[in-house]
Amino acid sequence: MAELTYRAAVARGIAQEMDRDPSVVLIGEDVAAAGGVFKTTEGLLERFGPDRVRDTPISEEAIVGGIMGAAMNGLRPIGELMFSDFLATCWDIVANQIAKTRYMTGGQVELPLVIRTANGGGARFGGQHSQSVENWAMAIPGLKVVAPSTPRDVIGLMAAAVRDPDPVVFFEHKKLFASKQDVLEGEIVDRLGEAAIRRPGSDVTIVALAAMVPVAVEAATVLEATGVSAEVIDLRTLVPLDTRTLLDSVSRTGRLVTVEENPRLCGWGAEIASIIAEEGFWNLDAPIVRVTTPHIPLPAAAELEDLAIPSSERVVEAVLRIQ
Amino acid sequence: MAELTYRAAVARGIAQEMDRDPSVVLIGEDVAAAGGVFKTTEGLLERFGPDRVRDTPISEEAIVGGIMGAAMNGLRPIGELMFSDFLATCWDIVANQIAKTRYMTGGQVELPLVIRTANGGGARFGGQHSQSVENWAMAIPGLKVVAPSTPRDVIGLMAAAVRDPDPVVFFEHKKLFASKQDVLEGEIVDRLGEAAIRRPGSDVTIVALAAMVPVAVEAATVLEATGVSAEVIDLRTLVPLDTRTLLDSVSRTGRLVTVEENPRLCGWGAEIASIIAEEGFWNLDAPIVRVTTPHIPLPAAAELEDLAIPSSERVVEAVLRIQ
Amino acid sequence: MTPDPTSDEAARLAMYREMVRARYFEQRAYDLFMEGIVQGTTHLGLGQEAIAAGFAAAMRPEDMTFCTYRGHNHTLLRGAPMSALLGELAGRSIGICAGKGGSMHLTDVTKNAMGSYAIVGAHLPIAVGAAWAGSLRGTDQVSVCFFGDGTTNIGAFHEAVNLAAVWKVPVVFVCENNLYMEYTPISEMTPVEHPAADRASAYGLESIIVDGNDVDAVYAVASRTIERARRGEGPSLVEAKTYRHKGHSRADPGEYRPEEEVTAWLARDPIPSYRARLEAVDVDPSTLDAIEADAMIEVDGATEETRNAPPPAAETLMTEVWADGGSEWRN
Amino acid sequence: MTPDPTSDEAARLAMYREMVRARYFEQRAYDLFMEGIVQGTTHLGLGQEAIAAGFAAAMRPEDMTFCTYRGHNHTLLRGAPMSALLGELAGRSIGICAGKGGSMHLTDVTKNAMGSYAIVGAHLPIAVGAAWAGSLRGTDQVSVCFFGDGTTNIGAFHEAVNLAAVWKVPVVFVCENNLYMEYTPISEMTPVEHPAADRASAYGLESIIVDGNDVDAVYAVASRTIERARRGEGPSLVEAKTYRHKGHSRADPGEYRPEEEVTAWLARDPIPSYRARLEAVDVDPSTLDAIEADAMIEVDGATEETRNAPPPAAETLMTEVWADGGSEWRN
Ligand SMILES: Cc1ncc(C[n+]2csc(CCOP(=O)(O)OP(=O)(O)O)c2C)c(N)n1
Ligand SMILES: Cc1ncc(C[n+]2csc(CCOP(=O)(O)OP(=O)(O)O)c2C)c(N)n1
Ligand SMILES: [Mg+2]
Ligand SMILES: [Mg+2]
Repeated sequence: MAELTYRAAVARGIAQEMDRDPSVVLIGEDVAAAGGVFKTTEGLLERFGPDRVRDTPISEEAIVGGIMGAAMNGLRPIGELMFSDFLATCWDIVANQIAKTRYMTGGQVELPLVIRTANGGGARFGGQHSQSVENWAMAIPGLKVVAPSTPRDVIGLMAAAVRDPDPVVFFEHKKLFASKQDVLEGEIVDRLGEAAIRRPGSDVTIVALAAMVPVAVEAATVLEATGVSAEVIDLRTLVPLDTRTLLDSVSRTGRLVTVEENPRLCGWGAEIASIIAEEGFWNLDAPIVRVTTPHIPLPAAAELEDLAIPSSERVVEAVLRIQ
Repeated sequence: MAELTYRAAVARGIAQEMDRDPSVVLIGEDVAAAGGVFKTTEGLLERFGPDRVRDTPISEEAIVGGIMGAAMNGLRPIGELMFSDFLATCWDIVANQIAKTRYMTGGQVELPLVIRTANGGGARFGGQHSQSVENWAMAIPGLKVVAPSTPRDVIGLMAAAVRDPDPVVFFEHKKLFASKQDVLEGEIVDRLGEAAIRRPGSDVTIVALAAMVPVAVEAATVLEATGVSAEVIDLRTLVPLDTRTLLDSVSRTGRLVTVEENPRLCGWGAEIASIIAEEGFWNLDAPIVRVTTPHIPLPAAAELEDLAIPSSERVVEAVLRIQ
Repeated sequence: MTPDPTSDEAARLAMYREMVRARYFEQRAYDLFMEGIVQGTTHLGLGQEAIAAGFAAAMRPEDMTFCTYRGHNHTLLRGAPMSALLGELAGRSIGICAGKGGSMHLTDVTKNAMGSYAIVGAHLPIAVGAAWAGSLRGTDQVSVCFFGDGTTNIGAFHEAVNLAAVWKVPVVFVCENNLYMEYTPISEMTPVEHPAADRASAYGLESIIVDGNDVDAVYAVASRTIERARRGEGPSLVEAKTYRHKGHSRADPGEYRPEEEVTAWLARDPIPSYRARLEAVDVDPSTLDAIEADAMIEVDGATEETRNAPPPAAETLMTEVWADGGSEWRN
Repeated sequence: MTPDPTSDEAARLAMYREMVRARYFEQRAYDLFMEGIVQGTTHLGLGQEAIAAGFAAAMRPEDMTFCTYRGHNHTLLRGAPMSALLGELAGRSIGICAGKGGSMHLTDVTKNAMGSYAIVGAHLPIAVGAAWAGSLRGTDQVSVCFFGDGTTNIGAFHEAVNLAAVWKVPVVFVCENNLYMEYTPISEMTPVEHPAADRASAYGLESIIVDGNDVDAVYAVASRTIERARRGEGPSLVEAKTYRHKGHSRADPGEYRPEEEVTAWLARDPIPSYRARLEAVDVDPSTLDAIEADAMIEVDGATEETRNAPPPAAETLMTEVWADGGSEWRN
């Protein structure tokens, strides 16, 4: 048992997999000598050497194209994109090449690769370095999508992502890098597609992801005081999606509130709300409410950014609105 | 009154605006001398000259970055991306620069530009030239999104897009290029954000866009025979979204079916289903059903592509499921 | 390494055979497109066969080919079965990609034909990554990446060649300069005369230009650059001058091209000229006739197989998104 | 055009003043970041002021500046009010972008400072488009686009310079080569010695290198390339050698840089060396002292204004997504 930060868990998770499988490599900008701009890859160069841990030029298409090619030829590469906003600079390779190649070749090409990237707001970095874009990846058939909310899950889901035979986009949340948790020593391996009930409850189901999970849990604690028993579900992975856990929870609570950091339109919350509105409709006792960042770019000023990103107060208000 | 193809309507719509406003220009690959690979810009070079109608290198980032800069300095540029799939090759400029710059500069920068692109499947072009990606654009705050379903609307909405002071992504559907309609001579100008009821009905609301509109209308005709009165709404623009028409229709029908060509997850159908599940919940008499392309890349073979893209049979089946 | 065809008659005949096979195959693909059997689109390499044949001859089986939508010839000449390729163009169950890819995505990984890519530039970084993985794993593999002149103006070209040069990756970039993008001459869209060769120095690479219609010349450059890559001396960027006999794709008649230009290049057709060269060194014409006859028989056979093949089964729509063979995104 | 500073003392003093203003401003920004007043991040151009001052002096008011997150100095030197810039760094209501942009997006369109861009390479094609629009409208404007050495390896760089050359657009690309990307030396990530200058020939452009720490030299190159663009002779690509005195951003101490390298470059600080040059031509030291004192007064004033300014009003969260001033996406 050791107290571990989310940041350190990233390096531990990668190291765990590089240790066990020599075909796992890591490339990206400043990931080697510098240990990553968020210090999430610290020590990996020293431990695994420059062949397996490599700095790249500022060439995102070459980074993700490079790991795609490497995955086609016997490696299990991990590519880092410094900020998830930069997925846009290589979106063709990610969405049109990596995601579609297996299908388009009739299953000839397997792509066991992971794209890691720092996602989300709260750091006052402004509109081009703060986005939550997990919904971009979820919208693309052929990509698996992971977004852990705890240090332990970073390790377990990193292992699952690296061992998965399909391409995985792994979102590390900037706001959580400093968060801490006691984590057991030794190997940790999870399975993709399993949500976690962070807090059982009977009156309403609150679904959250990554940095919105602590927000939802905080809201649930406040709600308890007002006599509302909220169940908080941490999705952990968007693809595959654990719809069973979601449908089961709503069948017990009859109410659904989703809490997303991404902008309002076409987020994962809309997908989940739609699934429940079709398959869980007869269990619903009230409208489905989505709490999201408004449909605006993220502002830089602290006071504005804090207003934009969902807060526990907004979650509480949303839940009470449908009680 | 002249019979006009959707394809010819594109050129007429652009010409109408270039005629009236000398600051309107058009750039893209093969748009000038060749008249566009879909012949949607035929005659424009001859009519407006090489300064205003320009071929570019195969450099999508330079095309959309170029029109962004041009819009910052007094032009109202139109940029063509040959296939909407190629939005991925310049997504950073579209989603991170064009969409966010006005907000990030506190309103200093106005970007009256239009990105036109050929969208959608049905041409057996395979996974990288057949996508419906209107949901990509809808998910980005700061972009307006237009997708006409008729030749007349191509002209009216093109005019609205070009005259709009904000960036607009204009999706022209490949499957509709050959479709014909009698269109009045003279200027046609619509407003963004107004859906059209293509067929009034009382039992169910079917919401569709672009090439899915004729599919929905065909389904409604079949349903009528079975005694089900379906109202078909053509969204025409996704942003701004005409939620009033949607909520009003569902308040009358009590049932909602969306028909999307994009892959299943996080499409505009999910957004609309979620809006209704929150704001129209008490009017709903049945689950909300989304008919979409499955969450797969589009296959090339005719038989497979036809199975993938929503058909009127699938829409009928979906509607009957909730009667 | 492979015997030097320029001194080895058998190898020269082999290159002749490969060019003829590619030629007949693509001519048939065109006819079948006009007939409506081939679906969607085709981008033919008619006239560019010497580049495919020269490089294929210089490659080892384990070397990897990455090409574009205009890569029918490259995929075929790495050894992919003709009927599976034609079947793919026609969207049949026998297609090399089970009918899912179509003409722009011909792939045969068993022959290290690592894919045809339909979005300009995307496959260059992919080819770099595959080559890098080979060198890391000590496989001695080389990647050969084919693309067009217009591709030299897209960002991915720049990023890929730069990374390959910085990492000294064993990849050979081959620009097939056929003078045109789709309908626009490359000369109007590039500020330098040689879109690839004049960019080589930007990456510290040698400027290499070869007559893409002379299969012997292509072979020589191919073996030189491939062996350089194999020795660990890094990438090369080759510009092969050539011309496509037909339009850009589908039924495009290519009327945007000056007639004299077309005639001049048709006169430089790589196949008859190579036949003449072989005859000049006393190759028996009947040998060459036999090669041509065999190729036609192969094409006819593939055509029959394709005509008789059923479309893909409906169930296959939902297969092969994931490695488990399926497409499930939920439980 | 502007008087030639190298022969005009007033103009030289003006350039000195601008360098000093930029220096004091960014030093203060650093102190305020350490104090927690400046939020998020800052990327300082300390040590690179001569490039900003030399170009700003050679530009006409209507000429347009496009720069990066490391563009505080460029935006200031085009005339943006210092308090509005500092207020933006601190996320206050008085910020030039109303607090919405932050340090990476400083913009003042009234001064034709057309924006600071935070994603590497993106602003190059934008600068090209703005310059093209100017020439189409006959405004005689020139775009000057500043970026770093690491930016020469991203696709947008290649696409933008190529398009500018093909269209002969009036834009000057200025690569501020400070030897480092974030923490990685550019020399390790580029196969050529001069990441920008050695790429110029790939676009048919002259290779231009200038001492970025010598404001007179920068001014000379700036006026030559800007006037060339204004004459309609097309773009230029300038590589200015320089060095950043501090780390990449925020509190980065820059320890990845060899000490001798740092000391050597600090000894080539563009400001004291220019002061020495001016004194050598008999500029009265008290004149220079006065310039420095005035700059410090301006910075102190801006600091006070910023400290006293309120944060942006909550209502502004939802404004200025659209030209109508609002953010409504539905009716
Ligand atoms: C990024 C991108 N932009 C545009 C296209 C459309 N397109 C397909 S082929 C082509 C021309 C390519 O020219 P070149 O690179 O010379 O190859 P060639 O077709 O001549 O073999 C274009 C513009 C594309 N497929 N991808
Ligand atoms: C596309 C993209 N990739 C990565 C980054 C992260 N990043 C910000 S600055 C920087 C280094 C840029 O180096 P250079 O171009 O030399 O400019 P400098 O910071 O030295 O002025 C990087 C990698 C980014 N902002 N955009
Ligand atoms: Mg070509
Ligand atoms: Mg630098």
